[in-house]
Amino acid sequence: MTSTVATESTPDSRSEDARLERELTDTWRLCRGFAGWFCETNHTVIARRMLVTAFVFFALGGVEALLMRLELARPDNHFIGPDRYDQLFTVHGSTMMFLFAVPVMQAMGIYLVPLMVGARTVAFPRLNAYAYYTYLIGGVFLYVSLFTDTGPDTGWFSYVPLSGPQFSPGKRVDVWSQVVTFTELSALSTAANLIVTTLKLRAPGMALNRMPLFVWAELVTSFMVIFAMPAVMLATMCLALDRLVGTHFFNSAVGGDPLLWQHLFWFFGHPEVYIIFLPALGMVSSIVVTFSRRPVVGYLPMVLSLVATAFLGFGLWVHHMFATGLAELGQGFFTAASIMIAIPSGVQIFCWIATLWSGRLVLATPLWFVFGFVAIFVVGGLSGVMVASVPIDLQVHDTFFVVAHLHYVLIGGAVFPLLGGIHYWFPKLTGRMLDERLGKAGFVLTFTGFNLTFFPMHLLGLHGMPRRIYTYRAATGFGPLNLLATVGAFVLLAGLLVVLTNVVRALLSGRDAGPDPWQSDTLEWSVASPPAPYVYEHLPCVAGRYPLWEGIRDCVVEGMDPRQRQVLVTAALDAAPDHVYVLPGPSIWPLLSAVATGVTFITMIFTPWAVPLGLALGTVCLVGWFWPRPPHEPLLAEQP
Amino acid sequence: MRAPSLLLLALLSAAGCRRERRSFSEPSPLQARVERAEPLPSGEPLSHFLDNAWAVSEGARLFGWYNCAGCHSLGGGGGMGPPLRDGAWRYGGAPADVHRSIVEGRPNGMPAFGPRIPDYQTWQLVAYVLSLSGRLRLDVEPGRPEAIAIGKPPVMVSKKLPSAEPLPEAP
Amino acid sequence: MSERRRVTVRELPSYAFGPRDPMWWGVALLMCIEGTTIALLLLMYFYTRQRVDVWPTTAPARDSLYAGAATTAVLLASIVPTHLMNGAAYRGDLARIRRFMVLMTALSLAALGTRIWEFRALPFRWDTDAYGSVVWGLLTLQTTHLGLGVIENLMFVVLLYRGPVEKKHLVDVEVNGMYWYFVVGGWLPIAATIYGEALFR
Amino acid sequence: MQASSRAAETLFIAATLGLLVFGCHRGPADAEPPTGRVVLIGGRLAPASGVEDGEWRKVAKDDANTRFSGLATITPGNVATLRVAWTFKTGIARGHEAAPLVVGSTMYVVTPFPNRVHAFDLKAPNGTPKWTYEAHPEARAQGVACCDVVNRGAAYDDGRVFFNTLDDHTIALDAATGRELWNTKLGEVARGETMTMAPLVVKGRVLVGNSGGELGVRGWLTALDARTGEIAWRAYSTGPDADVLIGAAFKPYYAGDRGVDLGVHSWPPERWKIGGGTVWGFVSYDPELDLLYYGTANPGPWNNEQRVGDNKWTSGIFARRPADGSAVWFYQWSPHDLYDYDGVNESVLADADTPNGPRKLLFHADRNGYLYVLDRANGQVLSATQFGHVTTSRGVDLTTGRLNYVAEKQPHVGQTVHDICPGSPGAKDWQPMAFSPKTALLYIPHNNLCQDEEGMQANYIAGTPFVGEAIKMRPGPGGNRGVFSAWDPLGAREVWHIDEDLPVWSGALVTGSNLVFYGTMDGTFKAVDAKTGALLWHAELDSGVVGQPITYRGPDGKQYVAVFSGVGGWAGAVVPAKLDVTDPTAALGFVNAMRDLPQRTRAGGTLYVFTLP
Repeated sequence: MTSTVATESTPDSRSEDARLERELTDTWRLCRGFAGWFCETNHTVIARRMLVTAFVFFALGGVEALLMRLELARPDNHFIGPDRYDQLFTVHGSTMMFLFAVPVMQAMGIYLVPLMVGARTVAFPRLNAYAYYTYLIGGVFLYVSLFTDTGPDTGWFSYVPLSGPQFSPGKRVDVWSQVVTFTELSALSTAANLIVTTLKLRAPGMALNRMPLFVWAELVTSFMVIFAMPAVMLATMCLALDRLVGTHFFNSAVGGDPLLWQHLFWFFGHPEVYIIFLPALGMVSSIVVTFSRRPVVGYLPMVLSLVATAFLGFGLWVHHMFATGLAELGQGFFTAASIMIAIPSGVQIFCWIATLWSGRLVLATPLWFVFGFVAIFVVGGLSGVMVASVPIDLQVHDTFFVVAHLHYVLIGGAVFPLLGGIHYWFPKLTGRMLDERLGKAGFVLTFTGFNLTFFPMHLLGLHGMPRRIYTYRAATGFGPLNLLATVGAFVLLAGLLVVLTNVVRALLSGRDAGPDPWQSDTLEWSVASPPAPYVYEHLPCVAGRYPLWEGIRDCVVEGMDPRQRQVLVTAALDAAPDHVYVLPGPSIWPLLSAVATGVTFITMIFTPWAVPLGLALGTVCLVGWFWPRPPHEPLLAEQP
Repeated sequence: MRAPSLLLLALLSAAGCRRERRSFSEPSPLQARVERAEPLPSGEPLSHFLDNAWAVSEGARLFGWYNCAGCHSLGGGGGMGPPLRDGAWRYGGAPADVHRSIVEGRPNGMPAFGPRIPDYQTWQLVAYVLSLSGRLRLDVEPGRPEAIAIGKPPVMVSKKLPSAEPLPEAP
Repeated sequence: MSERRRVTVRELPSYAFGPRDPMWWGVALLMCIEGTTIALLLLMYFYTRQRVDVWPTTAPARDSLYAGAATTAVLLASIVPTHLMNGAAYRGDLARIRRFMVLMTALSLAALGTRIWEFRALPFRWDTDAYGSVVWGLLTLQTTHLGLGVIENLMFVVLLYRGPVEKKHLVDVEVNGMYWYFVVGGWLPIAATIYGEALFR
Repeated sequence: MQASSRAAETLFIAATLGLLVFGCHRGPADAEPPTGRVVLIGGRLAPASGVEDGEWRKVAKDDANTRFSGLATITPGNVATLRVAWTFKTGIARGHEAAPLVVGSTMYVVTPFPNRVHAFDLKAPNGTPKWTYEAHPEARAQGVACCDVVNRGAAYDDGRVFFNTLDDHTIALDAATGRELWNTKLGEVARGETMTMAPLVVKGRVLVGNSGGELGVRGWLTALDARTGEIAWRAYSTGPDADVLIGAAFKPYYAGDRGVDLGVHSWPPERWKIGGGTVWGFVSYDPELDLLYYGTANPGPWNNEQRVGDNKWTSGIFARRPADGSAVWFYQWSPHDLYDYDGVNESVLADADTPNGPRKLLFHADRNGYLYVLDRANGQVLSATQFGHVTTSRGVDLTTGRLNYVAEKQPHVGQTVHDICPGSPGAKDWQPMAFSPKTALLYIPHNNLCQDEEGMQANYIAGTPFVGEAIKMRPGPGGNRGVFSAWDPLGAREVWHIDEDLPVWSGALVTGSNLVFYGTMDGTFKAVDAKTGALLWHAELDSGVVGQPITYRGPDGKQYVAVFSGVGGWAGAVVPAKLDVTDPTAALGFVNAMRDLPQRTRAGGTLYVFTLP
């Protein structure tokens, strides 16, 4: 290593700093103008776009949910009808899982991870932009299809043979499978980006055991994405092939197996739950530490729990398939694994409780959401333990009990921490403070509304109300509880509208936040709010887990050339400086490549000619993307 | 970014929207007219069936249900009855001709199904029969069935729906 | 400003080989993704296999075996120039890099050719039955990897001869070599599965 | 070898037995039924009836269904010079499955739909037509004929020619003039009934049956008065005993066939009314016992889950009195048939001298893959031996007479069962075998086909198919789709076999000079040595052969061999009907096994008559 660590006294470096800032601003300048909008690769910009897009899809998914609740509010209701209802619940589920939950968690990661590890940006900014555009195209495609009555209608997991070529004619399921492929492509790219950013771009001194828990959570999640998402991409590809060119992967009549779809889907689908849930746990850890004003209790158990959850998460997909008649032994194994996953979750909950218990609590809105999360998640976890048991699962399979359970887990486990995280990092994202009173009012309303909506569904499910029915007879007696749930849905809507109002008000006239309004511990709070495009004037170096509480400003990296988009690459384990890497600048090619991908995938639904078309477009994009452009870096000695 | 891609996708998908409309058990507006087995004027009402993936797939179901498959085979390859996937039409391959064949029957053994099948189902059958020889658009054609039969014909006979000329009668 | 600890990075190199390089990690993760896909598709093969009485339902003909053996041989042969090319990249020897890159590209194109032969020799289609589907699926997946490798190789050939060749391209050459190892390595279990099954039936 | 003394014959049989022990190509070693069988070693076989007259008066030559002619002018030595004497083009390009008849100096042939009858004067040169009769059957009958619009031949008796039309008429013609004597309508095309079988005339009764087991037709055998065409009796194959003509004389050998109204009770309610059991095969008659023998076809629909029970009296064999049709015994080859194993294949009647005394036997090669030897007096199964590749059953229990089905091969709705062997056309379909009393061997043209099958709901709509199975056929083990074999019925052994690429869908003929004739679907007509199976002669005809070869002595004293070419039938329909070979389920799945046939032959319809130069 050629780097040296020295302690020396600095002469007045004010003018030096001003020049540095000027040069950095110039080098990392954001693109301007209309065209610049499409070229931008800065990670904060892309992450902000991704966040906004994800929340727009959240809102759309919410509207679909409200429409469904209206349809179910009273018995024998026919205002939506079966065909639209099927499309609504499918698009709702797919939106929430593929277009909201995963991207929003990754967007938070893309925004925060480089800041938290002390990097100027992500490892592959262009790939990052590409991932965003692919996701956007996929999402827009889904909604265009919904609005043109081509929305998928076979449920968010599209079981074959229902979703197969015979029972789902037309292009609806093809749309679904391509949308899933789009979002998986995006998620995989982002995950790879996050992993490399975390492993290679950390500030000197930030060894793995000093990484913030949120970064750990994003790292583990990204690894889960890398190994889980290929399963669903493969599954949707096979489904598309079955539907479009007549392969027989899932056709039992000539040797295929519909259950194979379920295996592949849930091999992804169960880890998916943890892909959504683990970043949320990271957010909770950040919030708990900050508002307890003390280091987290049990850093190592927390990290090990995250890793253990990731491993166990791959071992229990079959508990979604108990009703398919598997062998007894398998059922026992997967029941055990499903119950075992409660252990790491429990460890984390106890660590947080211990941290909160022993800390000096600041009862800000983010912490309120954390409390809400714990309450709801415990209920969801308990119903989860119930359905992990085969006899109970067989009883409540495909009833509203499962609907209640999964919403308790996903909204409780992911949306509440996310809302907490949004309240927590909002100052960093925008430079403005949210109003605490509105924030708490929003929490109370969403918490109440959520429980009003989903708790009755437990009872409905136990009484035998099946999922995915567009109406029911009055004689079933499901009416009153459904009405209650619908009322609750509107209370929940009111709560979310209060949160939105708070955000809009803060953006228009919020209090200026300053770099570190919460007196937090992690590096992102050491830079301006919102951060400059180059984020750090001097790259930081750290010596502990809580750099801001430990005096980060005492250590900086020097010797980076501010006239180039340089990033410092460090060793994967101990983060020792290794080499300095020049990143490519803004480019239109990520967008063009995403469009090429989109055109290929969408054309594929209609004609196999999409394959050669995609090959040609892909080659052009690859060449355009990677072709070296001046200014050139040091040339190899012997040139022609 | 969003505006142009929206536009592009809207254009792409708008073409497909009508093809996806599904009506779970509805009487056809054409019923009264075609029960007298008049050939249909070409145009919009016909495309209600021929350009609708759901109608074509209903036709596929009915093709088995009304025993069409018994004679013409599940994949339309023929057996007791002539093949339907070869693009050769003894009595004309225009939609109205096929409709008439189903409703009135034909002398060499095709029974008259008119009294047995509601008219909208007959049109769904027509749509499916035409898809067998690849005469419907690719995006409304049914895929392979979940059975040992195969689905699509290997050759696209004609993309359009002309009033195919009747073949000379076999001796 | 008071006392500051300073970490000086002025004299650090601008590129590094192997796991020190972020792009190496990126490609390694791509290999994880694609490797998982291959593994899952192989699992699908064996999953489908245990549900079918007669397997392979239509045995690959002798021609298929020859074609598969040819592809395997060509791919294995291409490892040699790849290895030598990596060595040249470590030393920064542009002339040798060029030579081996051309050789490797030629072999990769040859593999693409034998792959076409393989497809044509298969006595069944993807829509024949589930066996046909999964075999075509495996071959197509590997062909995608192969094709991507060929496009990359061709790009490198053009870059190396047209220039300007930057020093950091040495790393890219090495990473490309690593990807090619993956293409070859990913093929071996697929070939063993598809053709071994037919060979030792 | 030629016909000689009894001692020489015995010697030859012993030699044949020796040959099969040491020299058979493919011993059916895996074909051992689990229970013991009666093997009549050392027996001597003779056809139950028939004296050589050089004519061919019945489709099977005689009432015993032997297709054996004692003519011996054409010999293994000179057959190589066999030449076409004359031909006649019928102008109909469909499956020609009929056997010509030769009575005196006149030849009578009946064509497929539209069922023309041609009479040829054999005294005039080159088959000069004598008269032609046009039956003008209803065109719509073509649409309900399951397996091409075939006709399997006419019958002659007492100056009259009798034949069936596809639209369910039985017609009697004056043999001399071709004038219609009577015309009786026996069935309803609208219900799916057709008639394709060759009648048999016994004691002034014309015996005819119907076809349509794939359309939910209720099967029957009807006896018509040969002079007036009035229906004398009709015996149904399903329903109450009164309809089936089961009375006090009915004494089936096995307990499972005894009971009241089994034709009703072995079906789900009312299902027997559309339960199949049609009668479209060849009828045999034993004048000594005064018994008719005929098989009943498959129960309908094919989907067995829609007809729980034994489905009596389908897929079995009846012995009846010709006078009043009363049943004497019944045996069910395939109880609750699962695979369209029709029981209609012909029964060859022969007597054997055994160590335990003389036995009156009946040989039957069933679609289910077993060659049965029955005691034709009482219906006891003496042996049942696999003669083809069978995966659907494990032998016949000789104590109960029941076929032991393999449970895993039972088709279910929505589930595909693979490797069903033999496939629905059976190890042998209608294509009749021949029996030579000289070699004591059966010459069996048969299939080697397997299939994958998926059950589906069948709906009954009168006059439309009632099947409920999706089928894809494939060649059986070895890849050859057909076999022609010589079978020793007493030793229950195959003596020799010839692998044919295509199913052997033509009938067989054996002569007194130990020549065996048969044709293949690619249009080759062959003569092989009856003792060794060695190919001695072959001719390429203009279309595939699915007809029944015959031989006769012409007015000029020469021996002639006649056969129809004209590919068709279930196996060959893909050619004349131009079925689409890209649909494997076409023609009830047969097309999948016959994709190459359109390249191998073309449709046609020609009567070929061969003789020595």
